[in-house]
Amino acid sequence: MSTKAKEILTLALIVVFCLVFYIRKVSGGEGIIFSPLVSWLVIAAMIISLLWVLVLTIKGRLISRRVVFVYVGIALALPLFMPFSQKIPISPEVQALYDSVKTLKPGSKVLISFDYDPPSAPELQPMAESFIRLCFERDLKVIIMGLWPQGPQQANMALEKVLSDDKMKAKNLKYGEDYVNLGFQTGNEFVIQRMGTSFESMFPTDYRGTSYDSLPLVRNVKNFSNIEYSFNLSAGFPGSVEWVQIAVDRYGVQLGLGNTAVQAPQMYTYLNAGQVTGILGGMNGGAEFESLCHYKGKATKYMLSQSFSHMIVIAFIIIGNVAYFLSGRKSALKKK
Amino acid sequence: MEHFSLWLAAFLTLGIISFLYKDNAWYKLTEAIFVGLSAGYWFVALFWDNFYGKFWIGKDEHLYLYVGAFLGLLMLLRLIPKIGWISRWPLSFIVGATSGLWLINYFSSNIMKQVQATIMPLFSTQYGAGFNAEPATIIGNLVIVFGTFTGLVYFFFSKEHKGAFGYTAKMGIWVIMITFGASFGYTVMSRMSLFIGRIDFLLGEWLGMIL
Amino acid sequence: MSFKKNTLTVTPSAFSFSLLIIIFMTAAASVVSASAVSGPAGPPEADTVEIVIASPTSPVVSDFKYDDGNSLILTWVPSIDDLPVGGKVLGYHVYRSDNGGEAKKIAELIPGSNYFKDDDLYGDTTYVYHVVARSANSRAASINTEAIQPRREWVNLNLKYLFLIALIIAASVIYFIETAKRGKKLFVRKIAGLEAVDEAIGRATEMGRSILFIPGINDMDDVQTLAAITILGRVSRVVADYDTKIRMPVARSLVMTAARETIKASYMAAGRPDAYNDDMVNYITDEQFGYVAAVDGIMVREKPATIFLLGGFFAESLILAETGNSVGAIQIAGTARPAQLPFFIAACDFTLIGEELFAASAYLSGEPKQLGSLKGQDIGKGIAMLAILLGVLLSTIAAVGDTETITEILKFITKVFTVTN
Amino acid sequence: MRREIPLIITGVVGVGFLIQYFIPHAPFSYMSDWFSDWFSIVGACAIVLGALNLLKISAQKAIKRKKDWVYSLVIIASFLLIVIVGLLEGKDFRVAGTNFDWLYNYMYIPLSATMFAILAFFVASASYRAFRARNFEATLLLVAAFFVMLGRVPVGDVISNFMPEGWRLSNLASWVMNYPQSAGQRAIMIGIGLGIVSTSLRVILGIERSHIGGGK
Repeated sequence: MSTKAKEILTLALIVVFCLVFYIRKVSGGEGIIFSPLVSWLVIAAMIISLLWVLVLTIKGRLISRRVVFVYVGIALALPLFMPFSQKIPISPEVQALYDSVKTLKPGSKVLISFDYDPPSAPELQPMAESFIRLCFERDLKVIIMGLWPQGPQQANMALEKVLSDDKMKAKNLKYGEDYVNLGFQTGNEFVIQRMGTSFESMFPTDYRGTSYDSLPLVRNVKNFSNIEYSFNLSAGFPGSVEWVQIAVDRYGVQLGLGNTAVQAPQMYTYLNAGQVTGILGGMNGGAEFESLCHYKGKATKYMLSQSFSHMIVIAFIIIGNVAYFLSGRKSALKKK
Repeated sequence: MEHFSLWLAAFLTLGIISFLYKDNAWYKLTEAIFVGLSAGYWFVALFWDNFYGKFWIGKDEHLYLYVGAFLGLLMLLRLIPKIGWISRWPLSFIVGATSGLWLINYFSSNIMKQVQATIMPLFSTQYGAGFNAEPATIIGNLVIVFGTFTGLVYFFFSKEHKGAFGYTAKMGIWVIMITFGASFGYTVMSRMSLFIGRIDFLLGEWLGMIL
Repeated sequence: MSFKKNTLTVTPSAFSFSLLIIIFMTAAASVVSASAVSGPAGPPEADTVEIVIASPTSPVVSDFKYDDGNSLILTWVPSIDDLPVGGKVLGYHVYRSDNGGEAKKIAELIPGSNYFKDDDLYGDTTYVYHVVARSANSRAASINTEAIQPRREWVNLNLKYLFLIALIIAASVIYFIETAKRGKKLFVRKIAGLEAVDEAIGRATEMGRSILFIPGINDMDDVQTLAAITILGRVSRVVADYDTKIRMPVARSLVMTAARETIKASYMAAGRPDAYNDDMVNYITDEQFGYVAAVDGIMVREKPATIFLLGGFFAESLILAETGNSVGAIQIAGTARPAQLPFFIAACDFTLIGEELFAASAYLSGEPKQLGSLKGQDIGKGIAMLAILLGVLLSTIAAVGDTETITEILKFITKVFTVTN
Repeated sequence: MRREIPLIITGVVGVGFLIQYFIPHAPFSYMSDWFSDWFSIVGACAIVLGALNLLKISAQKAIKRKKDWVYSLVIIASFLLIVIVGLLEGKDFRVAGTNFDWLYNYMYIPLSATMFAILAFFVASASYRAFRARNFEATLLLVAAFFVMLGRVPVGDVISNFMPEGWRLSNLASWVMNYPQSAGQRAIMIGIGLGIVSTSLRVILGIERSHIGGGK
């Protein structure tokens, strides 16, 4: 069979697969969960095939990029169907953040800045949800804003999720009194700087167009000195660095960070220098925070896939090194 | 419409993923849609957020905004080839302002702040994320001080990396390599979670396979 | 290639590997996870009987130093009934009267507060403050402060040390530039990534393929983009001489304009203005990943021989570098974003780490005055290194034996490097 | 003159923005705010240049029937589609439920999120290819990555469960992040700071002038 024919066949198979499952979903089909036996079998199959790849490599046949891609895809997708759960150890920086929120007195105002967009949501959305939940549980007032255009939309999604919980419904939280969403403002780090003098000048109205003055929660909030704590969910620029440099360094705000895992390493310098109270780094940080808050959210659920994919990457690093040493240092460098 | 929306989103998602296999017509189509759509998105966003939101609304109250509009206008003179060179003026304005602003900002946050943060007793208990003053802390503090020091030696331009200086520079690059390794390790995690999000869409939201 | 020989080659690395594990393990041995600190209890519950509380005392208002005359700082001693646990005070209200007018509430603060910074004031107005402590059902007001007008200052003296050190570094940069102008030869060490630039361009010329120059995705308001554009100036000069094809897709319109000016100037300098064409630089989209999708497409379709990735990069760094690698291009990368450097190190042939990116244009130009500025940077590094060593040494001594002079010196050093606004 | 005026503008503006940092008095205290607004407005004007360039190049390709010209038409069509919808929508174009919002949710998000997400695959292939113990430096990079990767997921502690509390992989990862990692970051950050200071100075002094079509 020619490559072209194979490609068309694969494509057709994918289309059929999607159609079948879509029809199944539309007609009310439930989600799928593997039984523990099947899960173990899948894991065993993966390990065996990896060993096979190792054997191939030792025999001198290097695998191509595409094979690596297939493994990554499988390692990420299949664990979502497995029924296992894992114990999550808490790192000190996450504990520190949780503690700093816990010391806030009820009624304290917490400013949450949503500085990310949908592509980074898988990592940051779970943090946003559990952080807002924690604030509401401890009767803290939540003020939301965004330096990224799509941030406030993400905030609304998180709020909706949290407020749909029965425990939260019982609290009867009111928009404008217990939480507000001030929306997005252009100007990157300059927004933070100007908020140092006046929130209102940057956010004359909230997300819905209500004027700042008619929102009871923020009416008396002039600038950072009326905020007891702030939390920044950040996926890049503008984000945590700017918040630390301006809000913390210039206005002495207490700041906690929720970062994508890529950004997190850079933030440790700020943690060490005492500029931030704690850091949630990546999905793992989110999962740790969820377990501190005694809540099983998406981060916890995704962690299995995360662990699997790490193992796959590590396995391929080992295979790569085996190939490298066996084929002689110099020549391996030239191969892909 | 809901069915169409979901299938459209899935079609575009899979189109991008198909690039992993090889460059193909599906990817080219999604790429073209993406380029046109995103350029248009920014056009609209900059128009409403910046031009309308910043300039048009605020122009009566804040006269200084006219300076921005003037610079923008000079920029647009590029469209007329004969006097296009005038656009260098707003450009040099921006370059000058950027240099002036960032010179001091980076000086204060990247140099002064970092030096200040490194000055501490070797057995500082307050150092680190709430760790205790144990041998590990002292070793850690030593690592920080000498790591920063040797790292800076590596960046020295005016001396060849030879002799004792060379060894110090070498240690510097070791520390930098550990930094990069740790960063990379951390990032592997971040990147993996992004795709989990897309799988959640494809297999969960779209095909309803995930609980 | 015998198996034995290979096992032998493994040993040094394996040895260092295990040695490292031992070092790391020992060091981590006593890293004890921080224990949870439990917060103070919530507020006391309200009672029906009136709760009598003492008022806050000694309110003092003073000018907030070194501002534009728009802030005052108010301090007071909290009420003696304001206790962390079981205190009766529920918070403080700050009142202010402008120009002798009626006192209005301007802020609500949580228990334990003892200061308030009032911003957005006017220099020509006189202000008087008082603070009210509040329990569940009663209030206790402090006396009024003295009347005060905020003052505006012309120079921020808090920044005097910052200014001084900045001045020393700037002066040494300028000094070395001047020295170089007068013809003194300055030595600058080799930077591997930059040594390779000519070779990389030559390779593209030989292969008859193009050079792809990616200036990052930041706009002209980022110094990294400036650095990339200045490097482009040198690269395009060589390109013009060799008559190689250069392709530069960009993500920002302003960068497009600047890059065109730069390349055009290089072609003019090379004496071949006719060979220049505006289409060498084209705008794609401001959107990060839309840009990446298009650049990836260009890479796999045009198969450039050499790719420069210089400037401000974010997550796209690895997508670009891996795709570039897969088409077999020589890649020279550089960025000042520490988070992205590891990817470039992993996927590119040469990487300019942080400061090297900024040094690149000076280095490539080979002009003595440009090289002089690199010397100035080294002075800055020297100051930083000296301060760190001295500071750590002194603070360690001060922590052991409490000697007064050392503590004083230490205080001074810390003050010099502390930036307050 | 065409050379000198831009150089003078750069120098004067640069020095102006440099000293504003030290002067709290008006109008200097407003300068950085002003610049941010001006830059926003110039950016909004400049995108017209960019958009026209994109349209021009795509149109040229389509008219000349170059290879893959159909896709150029797609670029033009999708650009016009979202621009027309967005401009008709008015300033609240982002509000949920608008047509613009639909384009954003079902086309823009899947595209950008997926492009971002394929990084997962590139990260794996880059690790496979590049993480080889080629020399001591590469080995260090590999080892640090290894510890952090394992230490940051629960599996790491399962593997190192035989170690006493405080010695496990997650503690190790924390230690690496807090100490050697911080040290390296700090050195890099200080270096970058100096690089920016020196580059900015060269620009302000007019020694570096290629960005405005400089040369000697």
